[in-house]
Amino acid sequence: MQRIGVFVCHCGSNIAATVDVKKVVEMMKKEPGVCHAEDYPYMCSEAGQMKILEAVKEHHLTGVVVCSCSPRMHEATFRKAAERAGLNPYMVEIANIREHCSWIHKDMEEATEKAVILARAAVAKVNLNTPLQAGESRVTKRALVIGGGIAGIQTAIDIADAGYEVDIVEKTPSIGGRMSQLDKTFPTLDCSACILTPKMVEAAAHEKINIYTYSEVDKVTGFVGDFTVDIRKKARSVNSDKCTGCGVCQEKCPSKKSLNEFNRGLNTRSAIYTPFAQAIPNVPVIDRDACIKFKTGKCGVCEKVCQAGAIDYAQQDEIITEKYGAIVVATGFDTIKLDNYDEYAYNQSKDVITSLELERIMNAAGPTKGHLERLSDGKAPKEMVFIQCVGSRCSDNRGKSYCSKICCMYTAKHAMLIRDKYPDVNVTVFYIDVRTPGKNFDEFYRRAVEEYGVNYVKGQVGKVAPLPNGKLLVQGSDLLDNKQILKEADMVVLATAIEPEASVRKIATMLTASIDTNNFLTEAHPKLRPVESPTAGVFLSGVCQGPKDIPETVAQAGAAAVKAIGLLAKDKLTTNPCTAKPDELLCNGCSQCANVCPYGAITYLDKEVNDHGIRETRRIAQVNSALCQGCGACTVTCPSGAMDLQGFSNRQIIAEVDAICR
Amino acid sequence: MFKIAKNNLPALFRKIKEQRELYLPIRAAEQVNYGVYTEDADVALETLKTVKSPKDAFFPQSETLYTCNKEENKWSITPEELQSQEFVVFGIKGCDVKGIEVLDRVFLSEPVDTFYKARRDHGILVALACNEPEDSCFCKAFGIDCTDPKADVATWFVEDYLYWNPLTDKGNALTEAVKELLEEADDSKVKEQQEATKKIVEKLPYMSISLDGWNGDVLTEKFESPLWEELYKPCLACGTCTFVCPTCQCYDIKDYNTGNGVQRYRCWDSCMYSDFTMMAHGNNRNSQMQRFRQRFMHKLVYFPANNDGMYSCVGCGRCVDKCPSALNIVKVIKAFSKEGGEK
Amino acid sequence: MQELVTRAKELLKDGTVTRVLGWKNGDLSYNPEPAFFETEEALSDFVYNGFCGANLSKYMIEASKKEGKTLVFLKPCDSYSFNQLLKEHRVDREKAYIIGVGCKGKLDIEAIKKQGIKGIETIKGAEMTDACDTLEISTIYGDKTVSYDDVMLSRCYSCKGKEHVIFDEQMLESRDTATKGRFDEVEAIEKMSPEEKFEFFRKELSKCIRCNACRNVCPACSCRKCVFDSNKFDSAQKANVDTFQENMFHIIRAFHVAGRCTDCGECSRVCPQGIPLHLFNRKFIKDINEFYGDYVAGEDIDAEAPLTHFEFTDREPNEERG
Amino acid sequence: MPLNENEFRPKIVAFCCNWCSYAGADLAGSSRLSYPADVKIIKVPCSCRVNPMFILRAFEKGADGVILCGCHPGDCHYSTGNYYARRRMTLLFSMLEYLGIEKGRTRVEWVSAAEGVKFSQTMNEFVETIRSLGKNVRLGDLRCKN
Repeated sequence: MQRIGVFVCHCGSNIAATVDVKKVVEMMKKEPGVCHAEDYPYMCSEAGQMKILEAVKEHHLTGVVVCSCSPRMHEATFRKAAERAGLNPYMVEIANIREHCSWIHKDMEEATEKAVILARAAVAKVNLNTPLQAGESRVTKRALVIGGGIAGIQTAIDIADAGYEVDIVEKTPSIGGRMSQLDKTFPTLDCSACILTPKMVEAAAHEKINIYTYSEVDKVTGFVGDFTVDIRKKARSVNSDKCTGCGVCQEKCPSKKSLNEFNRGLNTRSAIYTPFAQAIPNVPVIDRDACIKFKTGKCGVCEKVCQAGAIDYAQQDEIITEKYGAIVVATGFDTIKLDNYDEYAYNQSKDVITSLELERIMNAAGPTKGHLERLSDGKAPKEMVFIQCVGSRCSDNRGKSYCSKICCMYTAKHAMLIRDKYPDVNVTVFYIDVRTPGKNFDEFYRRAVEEYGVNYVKGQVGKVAPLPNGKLLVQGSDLLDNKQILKEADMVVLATAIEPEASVRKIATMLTASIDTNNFLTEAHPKLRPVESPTAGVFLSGVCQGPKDIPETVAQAGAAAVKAIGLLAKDKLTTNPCTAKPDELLCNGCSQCANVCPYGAITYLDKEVNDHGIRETRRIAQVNSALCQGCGACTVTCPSGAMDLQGFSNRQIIAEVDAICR
Repeated sequence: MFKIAKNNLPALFRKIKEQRELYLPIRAAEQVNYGVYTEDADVALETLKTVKSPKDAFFPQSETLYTCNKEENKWSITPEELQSQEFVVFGIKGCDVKGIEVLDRVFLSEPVDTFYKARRDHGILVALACNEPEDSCFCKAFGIDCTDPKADVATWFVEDYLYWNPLTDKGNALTEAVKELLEEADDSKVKEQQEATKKIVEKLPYMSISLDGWNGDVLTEKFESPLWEELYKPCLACGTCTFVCPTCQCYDIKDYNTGNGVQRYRCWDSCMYSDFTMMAHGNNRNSQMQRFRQRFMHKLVYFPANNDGMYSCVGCGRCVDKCPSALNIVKVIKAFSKEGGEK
Repeated sequence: MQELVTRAKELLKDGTVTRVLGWKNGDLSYNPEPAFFETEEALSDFVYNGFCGANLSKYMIEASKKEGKTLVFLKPCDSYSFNQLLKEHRVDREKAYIIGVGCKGKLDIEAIKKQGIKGIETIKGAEMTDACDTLEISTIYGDKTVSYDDVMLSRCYSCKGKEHVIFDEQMLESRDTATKGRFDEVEAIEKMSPEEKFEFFRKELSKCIRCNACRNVCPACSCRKCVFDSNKFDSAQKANVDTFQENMFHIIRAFHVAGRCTDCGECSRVCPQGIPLHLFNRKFIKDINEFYGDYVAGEDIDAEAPLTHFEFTDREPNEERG
Repeated sequence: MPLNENEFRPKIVAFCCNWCSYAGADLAGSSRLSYPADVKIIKVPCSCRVNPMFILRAFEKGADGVILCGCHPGDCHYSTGNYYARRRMTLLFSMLEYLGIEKGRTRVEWVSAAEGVKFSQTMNEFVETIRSLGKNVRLGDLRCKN
């Protein structure tokens, strides 16, 4: 039996004007377990807290109920006060008789009656409270960043600058990501490579940063502060230590017909390749599917021409196992497949391209060396049509329901750059809305319209049809003038929706990080914890969390880094003691709890038990209290009641129910 | 001896009910159990075996003993009132009458169970002889004559009449109360039927079972028999056999939290349950084999050893009918008979 | 049936299995019991006929703890239970050698007796070699015949199929016994007014004697210790003074097995008071099918169980049934 | 509202999740948005903590209505808790309806921390529904012994 003290706060007149606090005190004295009750004008004041301290000493209290404002206000205050008095802080419960009572009821009798019942429920709960100890777990002072685009690079640099080791895992042969494929960036029209390359070099040169390119995360175990990750370094077939990056192998490679991924498949590359000139590391990889040596066993040209002797056909995938305290996901995006959008003739005509393809065409290192020309016949276009929201803001199931956010701005950029460089080209943009919320964004868009004479048409394009003359017939509507538009265009550019990189799903599963229906990673809280995953120790950087442009990505990358640094700076983590706890003798080992745990906190162990004299090995649930956040989903799934939640146990909640219904 | 026409029975029931609560077999949701007689009750007196035995009338499945209540910091304890009104249990078969005799041995010996005694003192048993015993019946093995039940009143259904024969003072008092509905009768028809029924009894499949080998000092021999290890295996550890049994008398005492105190009640318990006689240190029978053995050893060895050789099985056959795994006391008896040589 | 014995003896002899789990002849013509056989001689008592209704899958929990393999005979519907237990890690596939046996519909002795048949001496026509259309019953009150299809367990009339979902080998032919939709009874209740529903269930539940047979026979109710036996919820196991406890028991029991119940029908078979307990489980199965898509517990051990899974677009609890 | 001896005062238990609905109730309080005192709130970490046994227990002990409030689907603090709660309650409520229990006695509402108004309105409506249904006799009475 507990010895409970009940403290009823007046909150000035906030409570006392509506609730007869004296009566609550008198009624509480009759409750089982209560051996002291008093009221005070301001329990949260130092003097009020002293009341608790004194009463604990005088009456040898083991539990405390404070009838006051919401626990969201002062639960922590009173727990600390109890701790000062030598009690376990979790022996305190709050009866919320202000927000849930005095402030919403006018009649004193009624409010007093309710206050008594709320206090009674709190007393009933405290009677079953047990002291809880916050646990501790260690923190490995090393971070893993998954993805080597601008988000991953920036996060890694920020974490490394704070003095922590960081590993970047990038699945392609070079870091740089999507940003390295861009030509110019809005709204300043900086050259993308010019601002990205220094960042890449900085990351590569940073003594605290270790980059694994052409590598993937294979397996993740552990939990916040103590993850263990297997990284698969795919066989490059080139010894990175020996390679000088001279590029001769690529020149001499006889297999040159592989689609160039970096140029979005608009041209081809050799079987041994670096994706782009500024690649980091500047070490090629052999595409074993394309390599003649690997396909037929004959060839070996690259090995012969390599002065450094770096070619290593026998190289195997290598698994590196490393421990991390924090993991940042920065897996980025890709454009959606356009198979569902036959009306735009993307698959029929080479002159219908995505905006990202246009970036490559506009880029000096691209398939056309930066000349704007039709891919079908190499002719310079005169009439260009941009179609917005291809697959974005889609109400049917063909595309994405969300706004891809960046398209309005990059289309304005493209239109402006084309009009600037090729003033004879007419540019028409079909749009649903033009969305330019961002610093200098609307000004930028207006310049495109006003200074560069880009023709913006509010309306959607119903069909793009290749014509026998090689042109494209664009059929659209102008909603403002309410008329149909038929336009012959030389090129059509589709502002294709972006979606999270396909590999993110597998990564999210490994991390037990939740993912939404669009494969974007979910935030711990959409407003207040936007760069954290609900899974402790996992942070989100860049487009893997939601569509965003470069400055937003960089900002979020920094924010994610700060969150990771905040974690790594700690030597030990204090864990929430209100976690799930299985009764090992009742556990069936059925795995249902593990199936609903959003944090992967439940694992199973074959364990020897002594169940009242019956000794046997059983499959038993184990809760990792460092991972468990205390939601309680497992407790309801457990049919035998083996799984219970400390601080909100079945019997505690039932005691509250009973007290209220009494 | 008296008799009353079958079609006049509702009048008899109404008449009894005027002064005394009446319990008799009632069909509800397709099952027949003893229940309180009401005008619209579907009385099923012809039923040979109710699902539950009539022991509820004296030893209810659950009954409150007393209630503790805390008010204004003061505790009050209110004992439950004892039975003080007379009541009638109508239609009880020979085996079940014997079952109540078994319960009497337990509850009326020192220390006397006051709740049980009050009910026994106020209860009048009107027994009904069997005339179409069934395949699961084996009362004869326990020396019970199902054609001649010994209760406060014995009755027989013969043709269109219920024959009525008071045997005790209580029976006479009840007869007196309903006399206006009864007519005098001679017992020749009853005797005729008794003979016929006895012939049927001889043909029942369980007629051959014998309790030889269960009497005398057999405790150690039976307790240590390896047969139990085989016999118990299909047992699901449910309480069906216990709860339909007319003689099982184990109960548990529990407290129900009323919010302001507790209601202390007792309820039937089953030795088949894993928490039967659970104590702080655990359970003294922690395997189902031990619990299974306990049930039958109690019925056939321990109880008779303490009660002048009276077995605490009456051969009603309810466990034979109801066990989900088709286990029952007959299979146990037969298994041991086989062991000691084919009987 | 003899081929089952022959096969079992072979498997015992060649050491594939160390014991056999099947059914053993009873002492009446209709009460065979589940049994373990450890020797070839013991198999002389083996039986498999129309009265072998018991689902043996739950016994495999204990058998999985023993040394060596157990040969178990599973009827089509029992194989779902075994699979579900496998999904929940309660049985060990490596410890089981499963012979999927055919089923011609299982008989309900209560239904036979309800036809006014008593004093049964012998019953003919319930063997697997029989056509299973007519039972010839000799009783001490004379000989009777009864149509096999009139006296089956209620579950057999809405049999969910004669396919085994897990087995090592299959033996004996099955017979299609389904004549009713699985959810006909549930639908009939759903159509009742609230008052009628309430009356129906009150009458049925009032019979409950809390013997726990339904729970203890249920392969889904395989908890080491039931919540109603522990103090975790302050819920008394035994008959309580407060009469609501019994309702709670049946509702919660059905809830705990929702998405796990394979509808084997054992609960209704064993209830001494004939409470149609499957109506609770089937209601949940029907709701799950309607709300979250068809799901058959035990069919696929890798399938996402409906209550440990969700869709963003799931219906709201307050929504009226459309 | 003054207490009136004859008036039916239902007992209503409201389970509120800590992160959204309990905060929503706090906001209703600080905004002085009244609702009947019949409603008593029990704080749970998440709607997925609410076991059907708690709800039946409340009815067993004489509650006339039980309402469960949680974060809006998609906004769960634990990301998925309310989705599980939604399925569980959907099935439980459907079962209670199947048993002939008035559907109105149980309810689930998603109330965010910002929805003080919705919290108050929800409680007002729910109490009104329960008052019109009257005292809960059926649930306590489903098993009636002789």
